Amino acid sequence: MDELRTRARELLESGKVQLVIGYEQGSGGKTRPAFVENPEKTDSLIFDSRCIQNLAVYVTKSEVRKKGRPAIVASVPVLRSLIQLASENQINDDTLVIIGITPGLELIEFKTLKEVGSFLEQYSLELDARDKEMICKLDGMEPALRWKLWMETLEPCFKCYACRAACPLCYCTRCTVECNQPQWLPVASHLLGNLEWHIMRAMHMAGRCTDCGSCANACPVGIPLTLLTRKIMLDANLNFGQTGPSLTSGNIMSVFRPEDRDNFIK
Amino acid sequence: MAEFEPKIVAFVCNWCTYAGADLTGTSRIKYASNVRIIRFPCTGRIDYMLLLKAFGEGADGIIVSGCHPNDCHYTSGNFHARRRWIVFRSLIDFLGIDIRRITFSWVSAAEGAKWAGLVNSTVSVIRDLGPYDDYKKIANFIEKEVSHG
Amino acid sequence: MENYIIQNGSLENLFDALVAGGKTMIAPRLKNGKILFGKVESFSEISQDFIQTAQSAKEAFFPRTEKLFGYTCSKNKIVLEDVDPEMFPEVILWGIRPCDAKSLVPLKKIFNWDTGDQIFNRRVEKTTVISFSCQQSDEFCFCTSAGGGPGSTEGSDILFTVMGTDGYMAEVLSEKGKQILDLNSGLFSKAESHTNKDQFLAAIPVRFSREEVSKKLASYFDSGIWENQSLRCMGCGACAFVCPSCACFDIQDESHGNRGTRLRCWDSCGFSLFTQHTSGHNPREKQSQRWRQRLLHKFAYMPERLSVYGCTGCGRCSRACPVDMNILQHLISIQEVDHA
Amino acid sequence: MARIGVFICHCGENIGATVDCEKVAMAASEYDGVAYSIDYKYMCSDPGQNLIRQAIKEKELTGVVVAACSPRMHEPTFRRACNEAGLNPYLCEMANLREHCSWVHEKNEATTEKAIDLVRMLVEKVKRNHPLSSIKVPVTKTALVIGGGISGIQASLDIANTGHKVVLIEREPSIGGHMSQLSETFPTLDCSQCILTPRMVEVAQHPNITLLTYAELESIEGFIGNFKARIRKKAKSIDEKLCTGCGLCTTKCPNKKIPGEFNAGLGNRTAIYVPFPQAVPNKPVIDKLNCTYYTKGKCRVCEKVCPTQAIRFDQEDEIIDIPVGAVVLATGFAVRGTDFFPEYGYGKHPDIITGLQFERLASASGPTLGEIRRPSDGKIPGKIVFVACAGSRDPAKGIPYCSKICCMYTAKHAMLYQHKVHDGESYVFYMDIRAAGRNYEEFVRRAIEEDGVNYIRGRVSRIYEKQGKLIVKGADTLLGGMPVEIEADMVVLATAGIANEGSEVLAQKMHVSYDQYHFFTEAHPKLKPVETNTAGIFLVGACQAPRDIPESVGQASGAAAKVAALFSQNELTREPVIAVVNRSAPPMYSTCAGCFMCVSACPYQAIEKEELTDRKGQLIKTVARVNPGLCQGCGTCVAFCRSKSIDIQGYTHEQMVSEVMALLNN
Repeated sequence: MDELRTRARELLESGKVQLVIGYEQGSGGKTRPAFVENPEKTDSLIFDSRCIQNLAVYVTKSEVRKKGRPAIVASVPVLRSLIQLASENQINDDTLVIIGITPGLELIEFKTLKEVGSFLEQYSLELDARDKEMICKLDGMEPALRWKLWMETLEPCFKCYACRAACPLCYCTRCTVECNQPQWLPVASHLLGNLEWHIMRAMHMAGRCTDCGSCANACPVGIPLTLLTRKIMLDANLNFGQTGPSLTSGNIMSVFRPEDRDNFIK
Repeated sequence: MAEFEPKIVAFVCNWCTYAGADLTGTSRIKYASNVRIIRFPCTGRIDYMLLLKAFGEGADGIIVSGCHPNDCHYTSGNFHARRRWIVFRSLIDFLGIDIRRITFSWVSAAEGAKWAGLVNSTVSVIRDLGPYDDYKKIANFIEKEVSHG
Repeated sequence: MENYIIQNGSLENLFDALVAGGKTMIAPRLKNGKILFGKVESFSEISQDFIQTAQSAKEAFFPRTEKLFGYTCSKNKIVLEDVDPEMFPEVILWGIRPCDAKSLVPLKKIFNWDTGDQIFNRRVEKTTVISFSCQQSDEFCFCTSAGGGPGSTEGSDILFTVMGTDGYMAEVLSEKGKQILDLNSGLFSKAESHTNKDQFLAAIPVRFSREEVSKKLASYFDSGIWENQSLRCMGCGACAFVCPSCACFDIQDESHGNRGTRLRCWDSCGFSLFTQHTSGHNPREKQSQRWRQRLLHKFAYMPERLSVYGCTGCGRCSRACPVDMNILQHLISIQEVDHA
Repeated sequence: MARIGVFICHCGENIGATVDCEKVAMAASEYDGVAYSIDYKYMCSDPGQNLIRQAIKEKELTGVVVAACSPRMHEPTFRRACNEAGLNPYLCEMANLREHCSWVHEKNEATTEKAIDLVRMLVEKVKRNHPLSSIKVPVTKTALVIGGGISGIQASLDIANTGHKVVLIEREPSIGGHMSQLSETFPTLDCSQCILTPRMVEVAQHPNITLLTYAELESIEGFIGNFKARIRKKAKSIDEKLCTGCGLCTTKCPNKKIPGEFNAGLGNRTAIYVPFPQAVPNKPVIDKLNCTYYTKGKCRVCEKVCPTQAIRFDQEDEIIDIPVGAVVLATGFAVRGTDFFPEYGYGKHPDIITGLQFERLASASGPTLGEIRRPSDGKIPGKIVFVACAGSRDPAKGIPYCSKICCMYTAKHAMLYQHKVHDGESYVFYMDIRAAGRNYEEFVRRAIEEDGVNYIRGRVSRIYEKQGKLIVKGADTLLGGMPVEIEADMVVLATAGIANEGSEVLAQKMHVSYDQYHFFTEAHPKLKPVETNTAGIFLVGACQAPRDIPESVGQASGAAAKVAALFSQNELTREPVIAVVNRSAPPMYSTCAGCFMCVSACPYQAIEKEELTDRKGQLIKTVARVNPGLCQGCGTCVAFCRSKSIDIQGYTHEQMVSEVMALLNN
């Protein structure tokens, strides 16, 4: 912890960054994102297993960017998001300084995002076992029953879009839900609107989602959003041999192989 | 009550399936009149959200068709489309949407007879499945009284 | 109004009697791992042991999606079709907390400050609020600072307070409450005059003075505090949507060919789109401005214009916030430090 | 407010007999926004078109729906009619009532209902159409030809002869390519150099051709009509203006033992060299990797002997940018080496050679001056075995394709050997003889029947050396797989034709697709054999697949015709059905978030990055831009874009959604 604070202070004092995005003690026994601009105030920074909010969400926000160059406290899930953001042209080596945190809570320095990429190679994406089991269970159900279950599950969604806001990869300047010519999705939250929103969100995450789980954590009404993104990941693995996003083989939705599965096409 | 007449929307590409359906006409091959064709430049242009729109607006069945692999007028639009459909189809199936109601197909400009057969078989499948009430119910949710959870 | 006692075991009988009477029962129950309001059929479905529900009860009066009217267009002609409020169900809102019940006060003012909102008012009229006072609280609760309390009766038709094994004290607070009492008089007995619920209520200290906060806010419009407080805010609508007294809405038409429905849908001042103009200009382009609006609306504009505060201190927004935008902490900070 | 005109065509009986056209017109007149609706016997006839033109003017129509035959039939007709009446042609749409309705359904209520639906759907679409104008792109009338083999030479000459400028680049010091290495050519046995060298000279002297040898493409950007090619002119280390090509330097160069590329390694060359006597240009270059001065810092013999002081050791590579309007790729192919075959001794035996090496042995300009002498000891081989399909048609070797030219040149080789060594014995192991071409079959028969070449149908399993002989073990499948063993003096492997090393890198630079063997891929295997999927870039010759000379030349002329057609106009006119990334007012500027994932979805590399800047030139954001010159209008990016920031003109989101809505809600 001291190391983290020292590093943050150094970075601020040296003028390399104007802002450190990290975590501080929050309420309810939880931690919360913190923004430290003053080197004297780095003592509020902490890092432990409770720090699950994906801070990568802030690096694309104009309010945060206006503050200057940030340093970001980044555990593995955050690093994954940063890499994906870099591959989507949203950040580059100049955008930020990364204060990496290993799963063993050690501080690790990265000079470039490329280094982050190679660091991450040792941590393959392991999908949550309970979600995997649930997906299996749902897959085994009668479609009609599955439909009923999902309709009940999606019913509480009131479209607060916390899932979208919490996702580092939902950085679009204008979300499709905000298009009204044509109105792609109903603005209202009712079953059709909710269903379409969640299908579209999952589709937009296809091949991009780094499985940080922030969407589901953010949902105030407990919708198991990761079931959808993980289902796509399992499918992607089955069909295209890749679970998460890949820097080398491209986004699963914007590349193809001539030998892709054809057996459902008449 | 009159027999259920399925509403079927076909999303087809201009160069293969639309031309194939033209050939069906030129060859005077008769098929069921339940289908309405919407012309796209390429299957790669077909947005999956349009499929949801179609169900949301009351379609009972959907046909999506374009050029066979390697035949795409734009080289690879159909390959991209196929990728998209692999992911989309599985996702909506996972959510319980009845994917038997969506027929994906490759119909070339030379396959007039195949187009007629495809429409007829789709119509007969949808006729057996009946109207897509599950979806219509949620689509018309707001038409009725808003219920509390 | 008078106070009554109902035995612990009789509560279920009362519930069953109300269901049998054909009322729609909306109560807290477990769904998606959260305690949310919804239609319940049996007493056992109702969640009992919770501090606060994740979702507020305002949907009973102000559904997230409300049909205002329908329309059919033909060439050069539009036919409107009104909603018939008489079709609304008779609802009993069971098991809500006093802070939720109290939210009816600001809601009623918001929907009636100029022209009375028929649909809202009819829903309120058709709803009977049976609330339960609080025996527990958490660090997010601040009803006592928001003009209420764990046993506050405002907005309730009947307020139950559990008195350990001695049953529930029932405060019958309105005509609607009295009707229920009358129809089920066998289940109630008169409380003795010295019965006092206070000892059974959660202890929730007063943390700030809303009047003082309100006064200070008047000079805070251009303060840097808003950005400091909201830098972590991600701009979702969770706070507004779980809030019992947030009442902003958007009007939307959903059309299918030549038919359509005009809807009232929840909206949130936290969304950047909330104030965006067609031109692309946005008078509240930054999240800090939107956060400022949220606090000023509740603690300055509403008291000024409607003589009511837009916050009942339920603490839901703080619990729901994915990044711990704790409204209580922020309000205390506004009161304690000079940010002008 | 839309004022749409709806015109229902009976097409005589074709539609009219099945669909109640009057009823369709009536129904259409009830639609919101329809100002005029009428049915008529033949809309495509002059009076029919007049009806449309008149209505546009009189009813002030803002859009037109013609419900008739397939738009693939008459869309241009009706759009032209609209244009003539002053209505933008892209405000006209067609509903297909004939091919998609009357011809395929029975005459009944449902068919008329369908016709009504189709019309409504197009009315809703056309309400959302925008006036479009065709896209004009200027054309730079210079062609870049990459590769100076026979294909590149032919293409350059043909284009230059139409009066347009050509820049021909060749990475070797001389043009000529593989053809210049060949001895005689099948099926006529005329001397390859005799027919080629006049063409090479013609290239060098043509006023419209700029020849850049020892030059390679660095990069290319731009689009059809407007490419910018960056070319690296490798340092030749001589001043070409001063050099007279006397050749003194090449005779004096002390470094004489460098295996020569021209002789396929069978002869040597010096470090300063002219690849072959007839080279064009006939001026030497210094091979820096093998020059003693460049490697060890001492020597400079050539500099001393040069009578015109033309040697320039300090010369550096030169980079030049050339604007061109079209590119012809003619980079040719390579042949698999003998070292690829473990069963034939990994190429370690000097007397197991490739067909190309045999060409050099048989060539009068070759290391043996045309005598067939084996490389190991210079003896004339008494028995030669030719192995066809060495690597080709062999999935196990990774080359399932047929190299196409081997059957013919193997027959030629055997024939040449028999002509030169009268008492020699030759054997050809083959899988099938593929001699499809004019006089090809006859040529092979001649080899067998007149020249006595022994053809054995079967594969060679092993070749090894035994007491100075090469033992070739194979099987004769025509004799039931009977084992065959031949003691040969020399073995010639018709090794597979393969893509040039690094061809995929070039393809990526050019944004041309390539197959799994790294051969370049044409836009359409049948109908666009010389086009690529990048407009303005053409393919000729063996860079696409192994080809013989006549095919390469034919293709080169074909591509030249395509280039000439392109250059015949000052501007290119294209259908405006293209994708567009939106731009909007500040502070948004564009809803594009700049993720550039559309780039990999585009089959045409038409999406580029555009930096939006403010008035002071400060970067606001980087967004996608679709290059209208490159976009072909497939719309794959449109469906892919998550924020719906790309739309395609003529098939916009609004149009497509409104069609769905109109179809289903009535």
